[in-house]
Amino acid sequence: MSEKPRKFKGGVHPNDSKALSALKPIQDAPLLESYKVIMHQNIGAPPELVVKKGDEVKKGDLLAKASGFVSVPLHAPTSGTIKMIDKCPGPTGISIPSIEITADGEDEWGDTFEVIRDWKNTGSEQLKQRVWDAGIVGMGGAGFPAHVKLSPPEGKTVDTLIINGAECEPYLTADHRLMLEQGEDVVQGTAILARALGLKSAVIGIEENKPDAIAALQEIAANYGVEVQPLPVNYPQGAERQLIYAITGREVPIGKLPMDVHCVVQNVATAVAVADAVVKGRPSIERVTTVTGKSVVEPGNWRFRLGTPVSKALELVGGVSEQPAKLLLGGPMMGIAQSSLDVTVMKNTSGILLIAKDEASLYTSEPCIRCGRCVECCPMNILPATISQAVENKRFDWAEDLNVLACIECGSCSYVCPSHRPLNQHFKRAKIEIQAQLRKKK
Amino acid sequence: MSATKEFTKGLWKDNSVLVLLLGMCPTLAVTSSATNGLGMGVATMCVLMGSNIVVSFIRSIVPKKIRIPVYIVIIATFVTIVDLLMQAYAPTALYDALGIFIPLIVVNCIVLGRAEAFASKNGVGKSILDGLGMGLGFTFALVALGGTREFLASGSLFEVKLIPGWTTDFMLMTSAPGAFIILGLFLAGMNALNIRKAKRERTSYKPAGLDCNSCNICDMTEK
Amino acid sequence: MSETDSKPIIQMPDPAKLVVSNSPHIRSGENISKIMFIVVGAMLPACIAAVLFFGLAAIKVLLFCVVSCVLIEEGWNKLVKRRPTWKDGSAILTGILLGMNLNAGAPWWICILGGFLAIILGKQLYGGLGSNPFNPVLVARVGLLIGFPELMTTWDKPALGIMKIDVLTTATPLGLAPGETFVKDVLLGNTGGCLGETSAIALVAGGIILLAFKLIKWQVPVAFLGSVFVITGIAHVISPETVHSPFIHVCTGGLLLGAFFMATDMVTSPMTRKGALIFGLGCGVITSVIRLWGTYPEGVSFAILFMNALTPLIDRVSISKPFGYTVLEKGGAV
Amino acid sequence: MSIALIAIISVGVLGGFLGVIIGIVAKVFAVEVDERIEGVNDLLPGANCGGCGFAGCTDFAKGMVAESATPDQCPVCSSEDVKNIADYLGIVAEEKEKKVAVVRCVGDAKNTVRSLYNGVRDCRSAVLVASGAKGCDYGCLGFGSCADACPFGAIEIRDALAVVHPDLCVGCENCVAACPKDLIIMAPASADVHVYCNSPEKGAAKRKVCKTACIACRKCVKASGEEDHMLVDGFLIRTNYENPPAAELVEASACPTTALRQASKQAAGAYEGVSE
Amino acid sequence: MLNEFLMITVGAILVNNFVLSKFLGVCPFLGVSKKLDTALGMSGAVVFVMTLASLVSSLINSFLLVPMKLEFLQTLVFIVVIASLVQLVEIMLQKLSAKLYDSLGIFLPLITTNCAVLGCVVLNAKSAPESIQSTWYGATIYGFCSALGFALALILFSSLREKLDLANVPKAFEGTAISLVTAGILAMAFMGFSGLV
Amino acid sequence: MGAQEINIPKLGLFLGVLAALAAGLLSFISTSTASAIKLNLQAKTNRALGQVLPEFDNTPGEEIITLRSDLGWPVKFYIGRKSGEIIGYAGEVITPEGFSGDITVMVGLELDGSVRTVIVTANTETPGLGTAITDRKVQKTIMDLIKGGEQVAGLAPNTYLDWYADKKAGSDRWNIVKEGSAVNGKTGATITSRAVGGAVHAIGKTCLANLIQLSKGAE
Ligand SMILES: Cc1cc2nc3c(=O)[nH]c(=O)nc-3n(C[C@H](O)[C@H](O)[C@H](O)COP(=O)(O)O)c2cc1C
Ligand SMILES: Cc1cc2nc3c(=O)[nH]c(=O)nc-3n(C[C@H](O)[C@H](O)[C@H](O)COP(=O)(O)O)c2cc1C
Ligand SMILES: Cc1cc2nc3c(=O)[nH]c(=O)nc-3n(C[C@H](O)[C@H](O)[C@H](O)COP(=O)(O)O)c2cc1C
Ligand SMILES: Cc1cc2nc3c(=O)[nH]c(=O)nc-3n(C[C@H](O)[C@H](O)[C@H](O)CO)c2cc1C
Ligand code: SF4
Ligand code: SF4
Ligand code: SF4
Ligand code: SF4
Ligand code: FES
Repeated sequence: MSEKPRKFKGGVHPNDSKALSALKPIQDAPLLESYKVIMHQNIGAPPELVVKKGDEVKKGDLLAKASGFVSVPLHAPTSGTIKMIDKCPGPTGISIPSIEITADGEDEWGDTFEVIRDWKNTGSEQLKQRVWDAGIVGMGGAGFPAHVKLSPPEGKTVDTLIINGAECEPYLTADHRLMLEQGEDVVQGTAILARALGLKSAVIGIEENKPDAIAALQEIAANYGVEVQPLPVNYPQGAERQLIYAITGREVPIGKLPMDVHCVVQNVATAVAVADAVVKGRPSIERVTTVTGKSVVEPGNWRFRLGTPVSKALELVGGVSEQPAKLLLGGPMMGIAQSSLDVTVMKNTSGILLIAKDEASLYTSEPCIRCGRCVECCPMNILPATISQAVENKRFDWAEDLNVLACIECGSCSYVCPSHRPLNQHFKRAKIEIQAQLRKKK
Repeated sequence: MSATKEFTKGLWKDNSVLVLLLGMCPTLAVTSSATNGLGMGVATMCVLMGSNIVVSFIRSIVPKKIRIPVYIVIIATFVTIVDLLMQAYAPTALYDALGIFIPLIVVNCIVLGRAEAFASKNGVGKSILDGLGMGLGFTFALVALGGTREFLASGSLFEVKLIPGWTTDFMLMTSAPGAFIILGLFLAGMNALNIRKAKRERTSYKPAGLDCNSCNICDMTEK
Repeated sequence: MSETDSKPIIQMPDPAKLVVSNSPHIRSGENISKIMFIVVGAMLPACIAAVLFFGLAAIKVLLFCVVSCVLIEEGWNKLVKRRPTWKDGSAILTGILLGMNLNAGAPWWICILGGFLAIILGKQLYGGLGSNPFNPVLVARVGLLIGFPELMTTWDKPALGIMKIDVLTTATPLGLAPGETFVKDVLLGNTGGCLGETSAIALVAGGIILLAFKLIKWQVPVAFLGSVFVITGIAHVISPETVHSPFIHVCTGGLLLGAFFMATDMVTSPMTRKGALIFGLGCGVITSVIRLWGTYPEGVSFAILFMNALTPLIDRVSISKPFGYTVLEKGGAV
Repeated sequence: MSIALIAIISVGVLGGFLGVIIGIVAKVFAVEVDERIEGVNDLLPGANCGGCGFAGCTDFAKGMVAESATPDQCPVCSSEDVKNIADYLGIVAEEKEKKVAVVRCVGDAKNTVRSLYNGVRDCRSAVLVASGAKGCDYGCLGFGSCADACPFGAIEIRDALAVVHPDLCVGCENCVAACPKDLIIMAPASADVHVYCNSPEKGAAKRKVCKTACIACRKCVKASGEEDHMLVDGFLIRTNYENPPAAELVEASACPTTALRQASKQAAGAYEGVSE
Repeated sequence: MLNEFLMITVGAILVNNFVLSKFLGVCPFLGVSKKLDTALGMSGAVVFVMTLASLVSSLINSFLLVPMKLEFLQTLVFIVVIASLVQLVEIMLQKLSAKLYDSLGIFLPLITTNCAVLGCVVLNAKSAPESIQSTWYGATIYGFCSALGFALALILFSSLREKLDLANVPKAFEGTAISLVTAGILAMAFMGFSGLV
Repeated sequence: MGAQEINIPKLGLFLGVLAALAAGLLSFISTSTASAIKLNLQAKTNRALGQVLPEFDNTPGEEIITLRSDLGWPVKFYIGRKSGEIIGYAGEVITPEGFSGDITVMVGLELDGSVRTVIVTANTETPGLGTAITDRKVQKTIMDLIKGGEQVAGLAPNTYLDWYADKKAGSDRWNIVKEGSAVNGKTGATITSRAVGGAVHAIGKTCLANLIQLSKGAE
């Protein structure tokens, strides 16, 4: 797999703005008085609550248990008392149930998992179980339960594990710092994941704009039989379909999963969480997040516990120098805009980003002038312009024919559109309407 | 419906060209001047009345299955008669200008449409009124279109120059593209009127449109 | 926390002023008026050449066209209660291109009528910028050509010098017999024709600007010019007495203007590169056919207009397979 | 005269030939076309709104003739129309109760907390972004998906709030499916008093984001006395459409947030904070 | 000879396009052009019927009507012939190819009252150049090419209309109004071919 | 109405009888209008002849001599007589050189073969371009109507056609001179101008070559 990575068609090159925080080492966020842990942090079923108001918990204790296979448990970020089980603004704008814990300041670990030192000789089932027990979800953004990806269903085989260190989103540097500072953990986690999948090797893909991380990991990787693959800089290089294509040359069919081309993709932060769970016996209760933006006083990379409110995170970076236009969870291309500072850090919060007024894309949408730029940059090679017109005219059947379901919502098309069309939003809508239609048919 | 209504509906409310969008070919082809429009309109009106009368006469004895061919034969007969009469008595210039479109009155959807939709269901008296009204409406539309095109082309009406200073003819208007465009503008005008009316009466508005159904031919030619 | 208390008060964002919107949250900074004004800029060399050869008359025609296009556009917007759109520059561009499609002796009312045909008939009836299936300027030009064949096919004689309003009529190079046309004149623009048909060098310069700014797909001009060159070349070899050399064909008669500025109008040409190639080829073939065998001395306008009509079909057939589509079809993974 | 004779004979033969062909075709194809479809279609309003559950009026006519539908399914037809169709088809028409749409929210721009939103002006799209950027998760977004869906122009967007004009609404239910917040219900036209709130949150939480929310103070319940005009549903009160209250109840209960309103007056813009 | 047929072809398809310059068959042109798929079906049916009708009526014209001096019956006879022909075609199609019948069948009745077909045969009989009038194959080729011209216009127009569906056309112009304007501009484009024959 | 009820012979009979009736009616009308149609066509020719010939009292439409021009085109000569005396000829030719099809040109000739008047009786030229050459149309304006209607007698002028008056055809065709002092051609309609000129020349030359035969009349 040392051949040159393939370039996928399309993509864009936004100004990456990573310099704001790329050189800032990861800092541990200080203990807060209280945390609000949102119940539903994974794709799939929300977990079932196992604590009630007034219960005392230790750090790492179970708060909620998995309610099915596609569901993960939730653990206490610190020791303290369950103050309230209430609603808290979720990232999508709707309030969702959350557990508020008042910290006792001790930050004392409870009975965590047994440490598996000799993971190299441990059965894959046991490793998978540990990943599940630790409540690990994909930390690259989607929040898909990691153990599910590690368990190929009957009849499907996996021959390649790819660890996604592309971090192609502008501004975000959390994965970059993680690879630099915890390279050992990254590689070890990778090797554990490979073992859980029954594989001997794995590839870590990193964009070439992070040469230091590539160098750092290459040194360690050899010891674990892991390969490091530099990738061309092109957004969305980190999207799993594009990543798989770049590294293996395989195209994931529309409507299918990486598993269908025998690949599994996990984020580097996920790998670190796996290493923590196996080697240190710790559940997933914290993550590294980049807090950045042009108006942020001191951008940086922080290790936050789950349930840290954004307002507290912003206090840590010294607040803002001017009123920003937008507050995002995630990067500028795919992140979700927030209207409240009460939202909290979750397992998949890779960045807290403040978009300044001058770079925010606050425009009225104009009619498409058919310039074709969106077509050219779409990494999925579909026709954003035509699809958006179909959606505007509520012709969802047509949008479906035009393969809107293939859209990965990378936002490249909206990024380049000179008419400032809300293409991405149209596609999101279309996908939902089409899926509703399909469900109705069934 | 009262007799006057039978007569007037064709003039405006159900105007064959502007509302029902039937008989587009002659409408477009011969309206390069008001005079031609008038000639074609009158010719069509004669056929329309003749066929309406005969169809209404024999409506009870026509076997259902072959009523369309029967109507067509009747219409073709009238068209040929009009053709021959015009050849004999109309000014040659007019006959030359209307040219091939006289025989084509046979397939003008209005004529067949009225035979099927009206004359075959109503008495002779009503059918005459219907034919007259529809025919006048058609003539009116053709003259209006022809007049507009003639005026926009050369500033004249019925070959009388209204704006003496207008020296260069704007040939686009008398050419084929002009025919389509001006008719389009006419329809838009009708739509604008209807929109205003719908707004006033707070009813729903539908743009004038021609689809397969307008001419009913599909429904008529039962298998 | 006591620690934060001692620090100076830190400013926090006001949540009430945060905007929510769908991703992406940053944009490339392109916008329509920027694009249009770059094209206007690319037109400038040709405009200057036109003014050099036709003098004040050219300025008069261009000015009439631009002003009438903008006024008519705004008048229409008022009428249908839409917000003003002249700032997006497309009406200005349409005006300039319309002027370039007329001859220097065009009377003022031709300019106004042309502006009306372009803006109302060609563009606004379809809903304005972006919705029109046909190139507005060509709708106007062809409408005028059909409407006033005589006026629109008598050309003014060029003569260096700005201060002149009177013009003599002459034939366009394509109207002359082969051999009467001189390469140097054609390159510089010292030939009869409409304003935009004159200086090949200026037009190519404009085209290069457009290509450099990536505003047009190179496939269109290359396929357009290439196919005209090849077809007229073959005809020239077969019959050099009646057919101009392909070089003359490419450099005259608005072909360069059409290939760089009008066939490339993105609104009315195919979106994909494959489609653009087909589009350019079609334009070239039709132009050559009309030039060699048709009535009109010039086929560029008709060719582009015809291909505009074909654009939806081309768009349909030139869709490429989405990423991951082929694999699915092969049934590789079910 | 020989020409005439030839003409008559040849054309007569041709005509006869055609007649025979048609006869054969008719036999071969023999498709049963029910005339009544056309007849019923003529009696329908032709609005093609789909309120009957069919793809359009013609489709519905087919359905009625095939007896898989009944005339009263058409929401647009007046009871007289329904009767005409029933008579034409020789069936007994059922009386149907006319229903009109009610948007259960009166949180317009002035009375609710909302964030700035930049995106597609359509409720079903807006709801994908921060759930529509409205403080209340349950309230009307005011981008008018319902108004777009209404073929009768019965919904007006006023101050970022959908307002139904009961006199224009024919009860086709198109708007119900269009609203991403499931705000619209169909209530009997005879009921004029509705609780214009749909948030099940606690009163205090609602007040934080909306001045016109129902805070479940139960004044209206008390004002209806013995009668069960109003039903309590958690932190929300609903009109009991089985036994709807008279218009006076609005006055009598003096709803502190004006969530209790009369549909007719609401349409006319008669309530506080609602400008013309 | 070859040259002459080339002329007929180009002339009938591009220069004297049936719909766009001769105004024949405008109703189906406007009526069945909402969707490209239906336009394709209609085109197929028209090409088929027009070719056949030209052949048959040219035979009848030159072997029956002209020798017997019955030219005044042309209109009557032609329309009857077309009507029978369409019916015959329908029977045969259904017997011979169910698939073809499914795609073209519904359009056949429409064609009976289509000006284009009658116009074509009347033109053939009355005002076409000698070469077409006098020979059955000339007439057939003319009919076929005219129908192709109709088909070309119809297909182009329907694809344009599909595009118009997405445009934000002023309300008064929605529907047939803007379609007619579009047809007008399409006719302008076709005028460029004038003089090719 | 099921398929069973269809009575094929009856359908055939009905339509057959109807068609036969129609045919009968048409034959009747056709025969009875035949003479009127002929008259109408004749009147058309006479009107044209009346425009190019001096006042005559015969029916020139019935006295025709067809000759061939040196290009091989058939030229029809109508003989105009007054009280039996030949007073002029009208030559008619159909030229295929028109811009878009045939042009029928009629020329009134003096007894010595010089051109009297030229008219174009049929053409399909481009309106506004070609027809500028061919049409002699009186353009009434609203002013004329208002002023009241003394009709201008005689032919409407057409500079291009009137140019030929009093000229005699030489051995060469007339050259087309555009917008010069000798106006017989029009910029933008060179082809039409040339075709008309050629036709006039062909008629004039044929007339000159056959003056003797023509002077004998058609008898
Ligand atoms: C447009 C797009 C860009 C993405 N960029 C990244 C990225 O830069 N880094 C990353 O780890 N995941 C990225 N992802 C998510 C990956 O597709 C994939 O879900 C993830 O790497 C899986 O790992 P996880 O389950 O451990 O998160 C991106 C996804 C999309 C659709
Ligand atoms: C928009 C517009 C269109 C016009 N169209 C024509 C036309 O088509 N033909 C014409 O002779 N005059 C037209 N005119 C009229 C001119 O004002 C005026 O008649 C002309 O300049 C004088 O003609 P002449 O001097 O060439 O005889 C038009 C005027 C305007 C404003
Ligand atoms: C649409 C159109 C129609 C034309 N119609 C004629 C016509 O009817 N008669 C004619 O002689 N030339 C006509 N021409 C012009 C010829 O093509 C040719 O250019 C002209 O006769 C010779 O040009 P000149 O007279 O300027 O030398 C027409 C041109 C066009 C573009
Ligand atoms: C490269 C380029 C070429 C253009 N060419 C034309 C043109 O030929 N005619 C025109 O009216 N507008 C042209 N425009 C402007 C704009 O696209 C046009 O007004 C739209 O067609 C109106 O909807 C052009 C724009 C660009 C960017
Ligand atoms: S958001 Fe969807 S359509 Fe747009 S570029 Fe990305 S994949 Fe393509
Ligand atoms: S980038 Fe925007 S304007 Fe250009 S084609 Fe795509 S949607 Fe249309
Ligand atoms: S308001 Fe709703 S129910 Fe009433 S007519 Fe409109 S869409 Fe139908
Ligand atoms: S009622 Fe629903 S659909 Fe209507 S405007 Fe409000 S949120 Fe949108
Ligand atoms: S009138 Fe020609 S097709 Fe209808």
